[in-house]
Amino acid sequence: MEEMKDIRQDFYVNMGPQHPSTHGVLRIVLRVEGERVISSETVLGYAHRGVEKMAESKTYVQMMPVMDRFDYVSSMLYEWAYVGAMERALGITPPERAEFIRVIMGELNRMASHFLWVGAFLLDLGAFTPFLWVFDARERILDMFEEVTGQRMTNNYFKIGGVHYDITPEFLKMVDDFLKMIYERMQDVEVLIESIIFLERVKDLGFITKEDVFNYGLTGPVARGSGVLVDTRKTEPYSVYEKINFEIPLGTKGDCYDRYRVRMQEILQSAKIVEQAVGMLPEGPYAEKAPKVVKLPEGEYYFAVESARGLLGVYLLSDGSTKPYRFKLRVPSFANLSIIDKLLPGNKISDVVAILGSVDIVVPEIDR
Amino acid sequence: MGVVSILENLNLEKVDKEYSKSGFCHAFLLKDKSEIREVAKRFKEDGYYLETIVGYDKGEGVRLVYIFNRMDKVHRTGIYIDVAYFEEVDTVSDIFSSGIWCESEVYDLLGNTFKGHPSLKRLLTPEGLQGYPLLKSWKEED
Amino acid sequence: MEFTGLLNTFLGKVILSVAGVMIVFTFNALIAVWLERKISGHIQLRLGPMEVGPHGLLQSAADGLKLICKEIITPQGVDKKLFAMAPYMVFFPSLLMFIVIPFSDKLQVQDLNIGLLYFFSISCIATIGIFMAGWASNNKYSLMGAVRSIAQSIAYEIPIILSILSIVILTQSLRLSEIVKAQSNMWFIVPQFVPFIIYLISAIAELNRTPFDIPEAESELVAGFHTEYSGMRFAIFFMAEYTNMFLVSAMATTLFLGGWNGPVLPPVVWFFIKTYAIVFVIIWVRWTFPRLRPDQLMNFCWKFLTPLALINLLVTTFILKLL
Amino acid sequence: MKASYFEKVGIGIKTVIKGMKKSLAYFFKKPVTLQYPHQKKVIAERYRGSIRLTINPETGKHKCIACTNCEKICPAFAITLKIETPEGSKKKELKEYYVDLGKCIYCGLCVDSCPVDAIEHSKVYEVAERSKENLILRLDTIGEKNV
Repeated sequence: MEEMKDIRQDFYVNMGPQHPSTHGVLRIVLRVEGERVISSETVLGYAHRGVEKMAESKTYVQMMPVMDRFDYVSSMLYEWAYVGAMERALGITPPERAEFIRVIMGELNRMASHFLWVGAFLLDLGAFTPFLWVFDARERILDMFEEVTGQRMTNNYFKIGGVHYDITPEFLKMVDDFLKMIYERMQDVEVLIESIIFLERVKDLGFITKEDVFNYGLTGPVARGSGVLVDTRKTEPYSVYEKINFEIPLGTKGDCYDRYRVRMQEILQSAKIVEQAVGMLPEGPYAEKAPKVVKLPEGEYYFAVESARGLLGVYLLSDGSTKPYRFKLRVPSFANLSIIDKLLPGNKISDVVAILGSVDIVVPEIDR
Repeated sequence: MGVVSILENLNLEKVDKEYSKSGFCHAFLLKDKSEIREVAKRFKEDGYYLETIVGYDKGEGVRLVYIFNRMDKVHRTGIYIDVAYFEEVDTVSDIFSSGIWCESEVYDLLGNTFKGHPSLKRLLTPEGLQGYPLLKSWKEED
Repeated sequence: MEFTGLLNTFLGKVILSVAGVMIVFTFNALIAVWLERKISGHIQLRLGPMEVGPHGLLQSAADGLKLICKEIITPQGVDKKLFAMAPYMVFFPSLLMFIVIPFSDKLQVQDLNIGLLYFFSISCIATIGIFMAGWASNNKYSLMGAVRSIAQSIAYEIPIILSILSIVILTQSLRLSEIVKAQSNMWFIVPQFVPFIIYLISAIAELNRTPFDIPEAESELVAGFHTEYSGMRFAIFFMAEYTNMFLVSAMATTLFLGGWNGPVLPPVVWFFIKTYAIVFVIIWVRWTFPRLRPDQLMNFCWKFLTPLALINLLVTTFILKLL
Repeated sequence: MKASYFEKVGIGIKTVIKGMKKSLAYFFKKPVTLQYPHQKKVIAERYRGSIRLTINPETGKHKCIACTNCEKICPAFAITLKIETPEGSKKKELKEYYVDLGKCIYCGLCVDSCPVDAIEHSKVYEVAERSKENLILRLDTIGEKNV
């Protein structure tokens, strides 16, 4: 069989950079034999905007809106990491109320990101309806964001020492209506999704072992799907996460189905967190007095946050001026995607779409 | 086990870091660059993972910060090595596979090559880009 | 057909039946597309087309007009003749299939004595057209789509034929009007429920509709065999799919739901009610399930549908022998 | 999926029927579509639309003191000001205030940085234009677009 292969000319299929299911401009060159993938090579850089070089010519305050534009689906978690790093440098701790507002906003953002993921994942497998049921729920979250932060997606809501505006009573009413509706909607979506066809397409596919998780530095639902308990809210508690009790859902086998299961349970966990946080919301100021001109003292600052895709770290090196000397992002999708070249060979082309979907990447976040 | 005990009898100089101030639990400056593979092996055995590699242009050379961390409890440790511009560094990609892309990115943006790297090529910048953007000496030829 | 004067001659009958088929065809092309968009809309918590005409009724007409005005692009590296002929190869068989459909006891173009065999043999030609489209487009995704559609159509011919064989055993004839007459007291869906389900599943597979739409799997093969088509050619593929959907459900009503038999309403109305009920089910299935992988699709056909159809055939003949 | 043949058939039939029932149930639910041109969404109070100069009730003119804070802080370089100092007084005065909506990212840093609250966000979100030039607005004369 070996010498036969050389005669036959290899058949390369280019998945991307313009392809309906690469969630952005990612290109995977698949060497294919019929439907079976022999080897794959991921090509990055189509959405590279050189933001780390740009950051060296922008002040800390001007970099704030850029933080929403990496992972536009969970933008406030990015703002949180950036603001956290600066607060650590300046030694400012936001008031209690601001911390709880941040937890509420962050968890709502995580839910919105998982909603988009579930919809897009099922869209890749060919089912259109779950996408719209789930987007209806996501639409309500975006309305809540517009109510409080002023923008639906690129919110620019966090600032050093707290948040720009306070929570309005209208927002609290919207949250209650949303929480009443969401548990029932998720059950309906689950019943619709988990048909025999879905289970056949997704179970026992794209196994990620525990050893792979450590070797490739995978974090977030991709790692938790394989049973490794890694969640920055628990391992490196920041803000007021210690005061809120929530569990971390874990998978067992680490196949696409477990990653799907983990994310669906995470949506419910985030809803519980929001419920508790709204209950515990204290009165008082929503922002600390922050300096008008931000100058970080010299030194290195690193702040890690649990974004919807995994551990997100902001590394700031400042030389005392108003502009960062070096700004680096430890991006979860960058590490999570690096395992794709190990997962794809041996599967069919339809599986490539399912595996890539289950790893849940956002390309502008990877290419920076 | 404590980080300090893993890394004993290695040519290291401890940099004092306070977690609540900088986010790093420990930080070490590795004087002998060739020991980076040994450091990576020890971290791997003890259950750490390579979080990321940060590289920046220090003015007279490039400093690479290897950040290792644990998954169960935060033990963020920064290992600094100072290299000259475009100098070759030993790769850790065969120990930590996440190093493959991290090192490719450092090569792409800073120019330092890595000995033993399986596929060292530009990762993020378009093909045919001359020069290495993150160096302070990089001029945009328009 | 008892029509007076000129119309009684053979030429008159031909013109009349062609006009009749054209009317049903255009009526269905508009209504089926509108129905699909409205039903999918409401299943997905949205309204579907509302702008053009009352409740979007003229939307499919507007789409047709748009597609006609669109420029027909013939990509450069394409096999010109095959590329141009493929849409018509897919479209014409579905027109030919109208001949044997018994809309009512009087309204049938030609009651062939081998009507059933004629219907299913003509329906296979469309697959050749799809392969021509995929092969001629000289594009990797189209080629994969074409190869997949061949494998799928050949596989799902077997269960569809076996499922209607049990009907033929019950009525001892291939003439469609006789099959409908045999169901006047009891519809065949009652004794033959399993073949009805098998027929419906295989029909959805023949139509290349979700969950069996691997030839034009949007998320994997961009648009499968009709990736390179645009303008009127794409419209022809589009119309062929909806005409086939109507024909397949018309055949389902004739074989299993007692064609035009019905208590009060005139037979033609009964026929259309039952047909569009089956069309509703086909559309409903599309917006509920994801897509099968090609090898799972084949396993499902060879390891589940075909054995089930064979067992059913055995049981039917056995019971018939006893009665 | 690792399950025996008959197990799969059992799961298959059960899940197919449940899935179909659920999608039929949603077929009869009330759709949530907002038909945009006819029904418009109620915009939130704090929505950051395109910026406009506020009018000082006493003087009836804009309050801008030409300190170019907003021009410096804008990350997208969308604001350009033309400032002159008339010979009489040494105080700088605003001649023209341009904002390029093609570049503006609606982040709101300019409104926060303005010491005298001379600019504010309007609720205009329909800023699509046919040509790029129309996107460049002169704020100090015509006020903002069409509110």
